[in-house]
Amino acid sequence: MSRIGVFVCHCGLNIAKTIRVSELAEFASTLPDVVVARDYRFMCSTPGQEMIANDIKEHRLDRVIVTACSPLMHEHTFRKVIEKAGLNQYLLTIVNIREQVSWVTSDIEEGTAKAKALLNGAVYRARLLSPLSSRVIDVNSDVMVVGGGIAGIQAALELANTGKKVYLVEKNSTIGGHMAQFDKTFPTLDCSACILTPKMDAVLQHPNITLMTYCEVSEVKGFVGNFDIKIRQKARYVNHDRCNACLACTEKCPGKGIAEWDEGLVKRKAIHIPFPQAVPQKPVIDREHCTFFLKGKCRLCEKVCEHKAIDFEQEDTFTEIKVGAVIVATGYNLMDTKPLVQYGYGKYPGVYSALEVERLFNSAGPTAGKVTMRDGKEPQAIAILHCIGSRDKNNYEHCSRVCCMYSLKFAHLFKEKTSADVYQFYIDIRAAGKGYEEFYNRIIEEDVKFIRGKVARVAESSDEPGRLIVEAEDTITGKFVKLPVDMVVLSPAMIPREDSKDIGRLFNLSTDKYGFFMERHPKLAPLATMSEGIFIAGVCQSPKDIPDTVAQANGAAAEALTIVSREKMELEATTAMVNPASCCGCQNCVRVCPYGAPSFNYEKGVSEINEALCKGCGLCASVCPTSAIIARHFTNEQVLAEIEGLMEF
Amino acid sequence: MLKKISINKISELAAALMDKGLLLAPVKEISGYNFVEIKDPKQVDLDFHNTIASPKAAFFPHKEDFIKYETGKPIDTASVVALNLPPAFLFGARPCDVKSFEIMDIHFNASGIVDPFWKQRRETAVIFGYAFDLEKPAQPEEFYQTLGIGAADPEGSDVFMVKKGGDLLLNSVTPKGEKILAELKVLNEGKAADKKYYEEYIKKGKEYKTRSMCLEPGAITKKLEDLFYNTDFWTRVSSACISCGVCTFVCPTCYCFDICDDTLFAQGIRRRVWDACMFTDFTLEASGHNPRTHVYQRLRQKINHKYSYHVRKYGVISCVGCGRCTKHCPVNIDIYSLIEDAMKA
Amino acid sequence: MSQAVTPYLEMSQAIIEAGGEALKKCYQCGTCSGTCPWTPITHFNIRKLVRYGQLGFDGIEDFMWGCSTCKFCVDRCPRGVEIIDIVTAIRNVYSGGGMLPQSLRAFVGSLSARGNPWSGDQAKRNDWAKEKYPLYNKEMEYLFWTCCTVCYDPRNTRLARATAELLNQAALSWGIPSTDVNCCGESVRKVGDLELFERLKNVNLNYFQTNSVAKMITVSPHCLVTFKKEYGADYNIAHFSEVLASLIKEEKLKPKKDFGGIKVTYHDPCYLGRHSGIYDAPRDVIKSLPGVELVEMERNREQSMCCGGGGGGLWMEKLKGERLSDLRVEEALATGANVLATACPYCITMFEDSIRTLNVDDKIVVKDVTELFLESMEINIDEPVGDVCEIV
Amino acid sequence: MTDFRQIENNLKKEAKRLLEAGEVAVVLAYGRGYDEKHPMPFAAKAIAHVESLVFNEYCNFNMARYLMRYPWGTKIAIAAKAADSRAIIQLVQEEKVRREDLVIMGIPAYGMKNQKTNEVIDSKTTGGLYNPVIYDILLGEEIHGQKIISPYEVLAEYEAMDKEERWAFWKKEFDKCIRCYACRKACPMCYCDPCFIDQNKPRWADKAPQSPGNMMYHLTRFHHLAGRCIDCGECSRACPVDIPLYLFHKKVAKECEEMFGQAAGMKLEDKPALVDFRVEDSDKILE
Amino acid sequence: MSFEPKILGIACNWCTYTGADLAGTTRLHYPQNLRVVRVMCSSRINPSFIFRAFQLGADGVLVGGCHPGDCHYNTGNLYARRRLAVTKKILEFAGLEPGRFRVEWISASEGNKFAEVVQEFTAQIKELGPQQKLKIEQLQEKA
Repeated sequence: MSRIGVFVCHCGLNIAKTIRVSELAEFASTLPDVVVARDYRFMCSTPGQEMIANDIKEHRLDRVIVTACSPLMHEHTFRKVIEKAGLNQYLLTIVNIREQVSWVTSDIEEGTAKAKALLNGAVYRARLLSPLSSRVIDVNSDVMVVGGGIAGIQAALELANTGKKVYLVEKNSTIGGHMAQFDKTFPTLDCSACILTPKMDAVLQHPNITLMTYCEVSEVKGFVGNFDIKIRQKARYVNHDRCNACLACTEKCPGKGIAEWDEGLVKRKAIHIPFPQAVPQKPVIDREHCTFFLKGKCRLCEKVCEHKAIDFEQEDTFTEIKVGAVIVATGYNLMDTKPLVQYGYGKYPGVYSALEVERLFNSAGPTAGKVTMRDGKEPQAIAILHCIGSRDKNNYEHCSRVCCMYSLKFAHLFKEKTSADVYQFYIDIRAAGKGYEEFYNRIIEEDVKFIRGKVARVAESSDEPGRLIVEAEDTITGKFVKLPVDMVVLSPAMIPREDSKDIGRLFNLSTDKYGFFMERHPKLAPLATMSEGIFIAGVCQSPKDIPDTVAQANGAAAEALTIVSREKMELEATTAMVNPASCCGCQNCVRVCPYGAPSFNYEKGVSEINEALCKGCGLCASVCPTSAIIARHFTNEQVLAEIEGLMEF
Repeated sequence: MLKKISINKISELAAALMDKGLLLAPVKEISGYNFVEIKDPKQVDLDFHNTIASPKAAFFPHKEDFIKYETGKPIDTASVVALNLPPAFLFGARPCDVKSFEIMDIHFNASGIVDPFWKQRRETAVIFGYAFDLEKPAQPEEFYQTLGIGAADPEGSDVFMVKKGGDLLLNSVTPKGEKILAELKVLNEGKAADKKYYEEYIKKGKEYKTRSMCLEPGAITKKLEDLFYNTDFWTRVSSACISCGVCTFVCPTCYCFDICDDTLFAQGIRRRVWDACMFTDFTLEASGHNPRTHVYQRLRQKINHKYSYHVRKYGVISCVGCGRCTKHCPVNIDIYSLIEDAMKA
Repeated sequence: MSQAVTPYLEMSQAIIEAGGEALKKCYQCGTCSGTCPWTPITHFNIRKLVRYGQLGFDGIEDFMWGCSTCKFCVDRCPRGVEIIDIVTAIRNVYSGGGMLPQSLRAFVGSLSARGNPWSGDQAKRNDWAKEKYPLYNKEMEYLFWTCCTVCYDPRNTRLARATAELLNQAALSWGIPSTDVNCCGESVRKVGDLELFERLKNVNLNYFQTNSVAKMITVSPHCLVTFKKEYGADYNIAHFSEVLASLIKEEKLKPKKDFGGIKVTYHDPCYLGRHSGIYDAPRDVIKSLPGVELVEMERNREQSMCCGGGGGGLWMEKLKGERLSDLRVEEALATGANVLATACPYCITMFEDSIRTLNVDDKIVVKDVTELFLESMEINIDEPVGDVCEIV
Repeated sequence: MTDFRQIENNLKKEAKRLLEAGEVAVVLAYGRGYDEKHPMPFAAKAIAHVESLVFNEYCNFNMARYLMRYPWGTKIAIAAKAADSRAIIQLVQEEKVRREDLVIMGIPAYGMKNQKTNEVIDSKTTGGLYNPVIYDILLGEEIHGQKIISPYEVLAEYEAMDKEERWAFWKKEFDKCIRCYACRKACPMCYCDPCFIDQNKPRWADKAPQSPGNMMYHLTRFHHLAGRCIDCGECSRACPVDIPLYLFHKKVAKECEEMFGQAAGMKLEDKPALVDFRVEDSDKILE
Repeated sequence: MSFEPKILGIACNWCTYTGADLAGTTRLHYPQNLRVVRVMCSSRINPSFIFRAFQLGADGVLVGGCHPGDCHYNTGNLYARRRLAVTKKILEFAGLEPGRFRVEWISASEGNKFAEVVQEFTAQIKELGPQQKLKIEQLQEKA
């Protein structure tokens, strides 16, 4: 049997005007298990609070019901009161008879009757309340940033400048990401390297940033404030401590491999740095194309290296890193357009993908900035094709946002560097950023021809061998256009990295059907994710240009700070738990929980809930067919009892 | 005394009985017959072989309320439910079912253990036994001959009925039967020829053939005791069983029940409801331990209870061979073949 | 008269109700018109047709008959618009008002009166068989569904006989439908006469039910697609090239004659390729022929160019220079092939016309894959035969 | 009509082969009962058992309900008719059994009979499919050419009833219930142990077999099977008092299919309807 | 005197309950037949609560949750939408008047919508009259 104390508040006249409070208190005392029932003018005032505390001690109460204003107002106040009086703070129920009764009716009969019913429900519920205690965990103050593109670099610098220790993990042998491949950036035509390399250098020099290039995340354990992440350091076969970047080895090396950095336009040595301003500016050996690894002899680089930095026996190493928060900024790839046979990419040498053209323009690129085709000639007519794979239900339904703008940039650079006629085949020109429309007008004035119609086919010209024919309908005139050109530039769909689903699985991030990471709330929390303590920034969330990416990186850094700036963190007490005796192993809870709190223990065949991840929403308790999951403070028995109590009078 | 009435006048007999009290008689339903409380005399239908559920519900209903109380009130305010039922007429009970009441009396009516509800129902009720139709062959599931029950044994019934062509002969067996037959004006006197036909019918009933094997209670008990630890046998015979409890609910000699409290707001009723040893939580203890979690343990318990423990304790097999458990088992487990297997194992 | 037009939305609503639901999804990007083989050679423009349908502008009548339902645009449409359904819906709405072009009136009239588009006599449907082949009954495994074109069109009756011979060679249990069946109704549905299509369909469905037909073989991809998609029952139906390919694989049928190193190119019929996804079976049959080199045209498999026969095209008059089949024959000649193989009676008819008008019948000849294989088994089915049935 | 003899021989042949090759530890199929008309679910573990395998028009048992009796990872061969194959897919979706542990012997069957009433089972009481939706081996000839009749047509009569009439109908039916729980045990999808009705904390429904308790038990069970019931009709066949449970399950299955666009147990990659959501589910389903 | 229905309201703490409080602070009057139970999310509502509520004599049940997409736990109400839709269809097919069970998405700022919905729902229930079907009269089934 429980000993319940009921305390009815007048709230001055707010409640007493339309509810007979003394009659309510009198009614309360008649209910079973109610030991003391009082009413007082201001329960939340200090004398009111003392009255409750005294009654708890005097009548050895084990449940307290306060019939007053909304729990959203004073639940915390009264919890502190009963806690000070030695009663567990969760053995309290608030009955809301002000906002939901006295203020919404003028009929005192109706008000009092409803108050009685609500009170009766509260008594039924109070009997079944059980004491709960909330756990406190400490928070690790370091942060890890995954992905060394402009987003990762920006976030790492922001966090490091606040004094936090940052681990920047990059899969490639250099940071910089796709931005480092560009020559110019729209709309200001800034040289991409000039605005990026200072930041890359700052990252290298910054005392708080540990730069981990040629590394991959292999395992993630733990939860918010206490992640421990296993990083795999891929074998570089070059000891970066000894190497002083004299790059003598790169001249001598006979090995030939496809230069990923130059999008495969040229070859590069087996031991190489991707581009001159690479950070760190130290080479790595690519196993697949190193003649020593292939045939067992050569080792020319070792002979040449004065500092004995070459080490063929190097193995992949693993390091465990503890951090409090993680920012994922893994960036994007461009879609491989070879399957779209109608555009002939990979079949006709004159067809280029956007990143290849970026490398053509780049002075550190394969053609040192000169626009020459694969056969060495300068193109006389160039067609730039928009929406290749984007805005297309059969490939990627989204618009990649940046292709219109970089196509205009290409048009400008082509006009500047060659004497070619430039055509743009588009559906809509989307120039919606600051200064973008002005840039579009400037390009029109540079006599670039715009044809409104999505290209249907690129074919070899039968009468001019070596040239290409672009077929499309100019929907403005309705004419079928056959345009002979030398070079075709495709702007492929911007899609997440191919391993984004694996990264998602590691960090418990759900991805949309293409692999972009799902933000917690599209409008109000675009950088947070469903996993507490994991944030996202940049194109890995959805296609965007550099200004938006940098803005998101700063935002993600701020959100990470909200976690790591605290030493301690209090966990919710009203979390859910599983009674293993009743669990039938249907795994409904594991499937529905947005936070991944429940996990299935295959040996025991029952689910278990990680209370650190549980937010207490109770969804798992309602999908559990055998009521094995107890949603603390809102258990099935408590809710059923409250309903029964409400329906009695 | 022997009375007679023509079959197509049965509804008049039913109407007469309904005036005297509660009439339970077989009524045609979707996939068979059942004893139902008759509301309209025309419902009664006697050309059935046997009902789906046994007539035990007449004396041992699915739910019996014992005590009414109010939560929070002192104990003496609780009241025992007084049972004052009108006399019930169980019309058309087959000989094997009537025999089952005798076995159930051991538990509910024997000296020392008396269930007042069963006792009052049994005493006020009048049982109209009804012989099987000897022309028609027995159903494949039935094996009451093995248990020594004849197709036309009048023992246990107050009035025993036999079908003679288009007529129904009603012969009184007990004083209660005499009294009721006398009161029923709608019946007309039976002739000597009817009496002779009745006696012959009873005698012929003894030789009526059903599935049978020589089953001496001691032998099967001994066999089952040896078989207790032979889990291969029990796993094999119970591999199809889905432990649903239909067999125990249709069986005339299963009497296990559960006591529970159903409450609504402050009112509460303590009541008895049927339970089944085949239910997974039948032997679930408060500690969470459950001695019989596997299907084969539960099936072994059911068979042993009827053919081994009951014999050792009361000297009679607690089964009348009506075959209902075989007929209505969703997976067609046959108790007769099981016993045969056991005898051979 | 003034150039201004006002949208007449009741018309587009009628088109949507007639099955053109996808009208709303099109954002006029021009991929379909760029892809459509007709755009470069005729004034027909599928994008403009959908646009007129969206806003209900008048003037749609003069270019709504150009589409031959080859499904190239549907496969490429970035918005996944079911363009063929829109074309069918537009034609249904307008043909209701008697807008049918002159060349199609005879074809629709013959269908509603005689149950076949070739004005052939209904009773003479099986004359091509000359009682040599059995009628289908319940015990038989396969129903060999004979499309009207192979029943009545003289050139294509040869295809029917070739198939029948091969079925016998493979000793399958099969039979041909009695004369109370009629056209599967594919072309008339695509021409927009949905009511007539329902009538034809029910006649055939009734025949299938009464004879409890389970498995079917057809030589016409048009019947194949219609039975699978529009007949509302799950028939196990296969194109004969698939059956032939598997028979060859299981070595139940073996080619004998060596063709002596001729070059054969294969044209993917739209209804066999894009509509049904069958590309390899006919090629396997050709590859199994000794002394034959299969050369591929530049536009093949999913990119194959339509012969122009679909969607009622077979019966429409096309101006010279506006015929796809001519372009396709030229493309075949460009590969240096001397045989243009295909697997659809419609394509055979169109190519025969083109070869005659381009008078290149000495350089190239069109053959069905079945005829080729029959030839390789050295079975002659060309007795001196008169005109099979009088075209009334 | 289906050739039962041919399927039985194939069943024996396949079972023997699988057991000999040691590919599976147990073959779940149908065995001889006490007479011809009453076969039994049967688990053949050794070659000797293969002899008593049988298949006739009364083998309506849904063998999928026995899959969970074997420890996780046991290799099992299972005979699966159309509805049973859907049950297997649903159980794989709910990870109660792994697809790679199963060898599914598909049985296309037409003209199966209900044991109690001897009527031919058709789409009225089941999902109306004849060919198994998924199988590794096919024991008989696929059935084609049948007119496709929607299994939900039988509901039209009950949906047309007005709500008073329908309430009276269901109250009469549920009052007959004697709480023997055969429907729960016959159902392949009801594998929860303990079931919600067996519990006292919380006490969801009265124990007494009368209207309030029965109604609560059945309504909650219908909800627990929403989007999961594969319409095999086993619950109605197992019910000793013949409550037409298949009707209510069919109605819920029909509503779920209309609202969520997926039928239970049709595709391996689907997620069960009520543990999944689509942002574009329309709010109209709540009117 | 006229029939006063007993209506059970189950409100999600973050949106509908806050909306109800807002209706109170803006002093919007509405009939007092609604008795509200507060739960953390509309997805906490187990359909068996609804069946049990009708058995305990509720004449109407009103469930309030956040608008889809605004749920504090992001996907809670999307699951709830499906589960409550199935509950509604089950009750309707069993024969309960469809008007007795209603689900409304009411956000924290829609105080007036809360008041309107309660007003409209109470009137509708009054018109439907007392709910006799699922209600447990008394524990003793009429013998």
